[in-house]
Amino acid sequence: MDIKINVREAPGDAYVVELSGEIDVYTSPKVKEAIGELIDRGVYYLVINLEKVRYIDSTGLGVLIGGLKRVREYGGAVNLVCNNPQIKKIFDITGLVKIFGIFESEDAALKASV
Amino acid sequence: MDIKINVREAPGDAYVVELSGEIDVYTSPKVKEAIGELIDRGVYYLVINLEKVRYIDSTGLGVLIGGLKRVREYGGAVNLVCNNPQIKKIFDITGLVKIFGIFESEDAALKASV
Amino acid sequence: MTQAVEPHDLADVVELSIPGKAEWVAVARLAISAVASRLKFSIEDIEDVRLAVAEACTDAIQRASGDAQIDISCRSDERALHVRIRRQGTMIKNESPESEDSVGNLGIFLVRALMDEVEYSVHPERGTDLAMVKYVEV
Amino acid sequence: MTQAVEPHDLADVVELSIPGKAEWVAVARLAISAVASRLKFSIEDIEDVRLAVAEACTDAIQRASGDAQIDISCRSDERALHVRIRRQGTMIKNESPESEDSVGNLGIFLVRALMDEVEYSVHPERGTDLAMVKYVEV
Ligand SMILES: Nc1ncnc2c1ncn2[C@@H]1O[C@H](COP(=O)(O)OP(=O)(O)O)[C@@H](O)[C@H]1O
Ligand SMILES: Nc1ncnc2c1ncn2[C@@H]1O[C@H](COP(=O)(O)OP(=O)(O)O)[C@@H](O)[C@H]1O
Repeated sequence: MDIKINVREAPGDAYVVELSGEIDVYTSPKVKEAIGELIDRGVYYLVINLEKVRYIDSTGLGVLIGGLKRVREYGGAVNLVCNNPQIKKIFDITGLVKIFGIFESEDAALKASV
Repeated sequence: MDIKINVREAPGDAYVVELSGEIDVYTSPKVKEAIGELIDRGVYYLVINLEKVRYIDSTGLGVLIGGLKRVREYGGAVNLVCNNPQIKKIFDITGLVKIFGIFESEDAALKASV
Repeated sequence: MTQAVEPHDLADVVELSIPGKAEWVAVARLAISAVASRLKFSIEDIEDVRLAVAEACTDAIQRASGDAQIDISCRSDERALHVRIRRQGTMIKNESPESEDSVGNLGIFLVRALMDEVEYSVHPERGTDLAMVKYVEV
Repeated sequence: MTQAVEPHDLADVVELSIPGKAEWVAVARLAISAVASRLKFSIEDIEDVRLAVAEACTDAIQRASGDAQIDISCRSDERALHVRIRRQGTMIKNESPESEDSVGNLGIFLVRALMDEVEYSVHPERGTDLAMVKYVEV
């Protein structure tokens, strides 16, 4: 019923934010804070790994959109790693699939970030 | 939210009733029926495998006790296979640990049935 | 409430009331998943209902001020699950929900996409009221 | 209700009402697990509360006739979870619950063993009423 956030530096200028658990109205402020801290430190290439996320709601999507808006001001990018069909479906329905890069593996997402 | 019941013949006169899922007020009548059918057919040595049971309540315990009472009339036995600490705890609290044979593996339960 | 969203008379009723706070939405999510599992929904449909109910709760928390409870009522029979989510309270922003183009609207957008029928109203003093239906595929 | 089982005034309240039918007990079980998970209970304590609430529902179904709902009310704060399970209806057997030595009693026996405080009453015409408390270990 909670979220785990693991931030790690990747080759290049990118950072990986690995999330596990459920991203909802209760937990998404913690995700927002973690992403915000990275951007404040000047990290504009983010790979957000959702492989271990079982659930995401509109507040979670909002946090991802907010992060994307901020890094874009600096020419950065947010790439997502996602395999879960229910979560992919939500990116489809909302049209967010067109504004995020969505990849099957962290490697692919990192390659696209460089 | 349901129960799966798998009945198989074992070496000797014993039968194994393998249960998986949750045994509660809704599903225990199905377990009672399966055990009852075996006893009606003259099977008095039963190994009830609870390894895949995640949950059991008093109605489930009642079904096991009822089965034991019936086979004892014919000099039979009911041996249980159980590793789950929460389920073991319930057999402890209720004192049922003293009236059932409770074993760590199906093999051990079958050996004790012969 | 139109005729279409009216549930069956002999339907089973489950009612849940949770505090109007973010940390309790997970309880509604688990409870509605359990209710939906009792119907012959596919796993995908159960996940749709779970998200829709969670979005309705989130919307109710974000829109209405005060500490009123969120009341969720479910009526189900073999053909459909009706869920109504209500929360009393004065609206935080006094504007029609459909007029916003912020991310805040994404929640109700998702509810409309995931459920078969949706009726949604926000009243400046009376709070939020969302009724929705998901039909069991035959 | 003695002083001891009285919940805290500022406690969060969750209320659940399910049909008084065997197939709905699983919904109560999942909902109470979710509520208990919000407190600082160990996994073992959560499973104790889950079984106790399920036993209370089972008892209410088996004792009271009719199709009344089962009403579950939970009040929780950081120190304890109070749960009260009630069902209206005429008793199927008109006897005191404590006087039976059948397996039927095992359910309430388990509730008493798993929870820290329990008050239980069965009224011939008014139905069952079980209030219980589990304290968070500090
Ligand atoms: N889940 C639901 N979906 C659609 N309509 C509902 C649902 N629950 C209740 N209703 C309808 O809403 C109205 C009032 O419902 P009810 O739950 O009894 O609320 P209240 O007790 O506050 O009046 C009734 O017309 C009922 O049929
Ligand atoms: N979970 C609980 N555990 C212990 N006492 C409770 C619990 N819920 C309610 N009570 C007590 O029971 C009484 C009535 O509770 P309430 O839920 O408001 O029922 P009602 O609305 O039917 O009167 C109050 O004294 C309240 O403090």
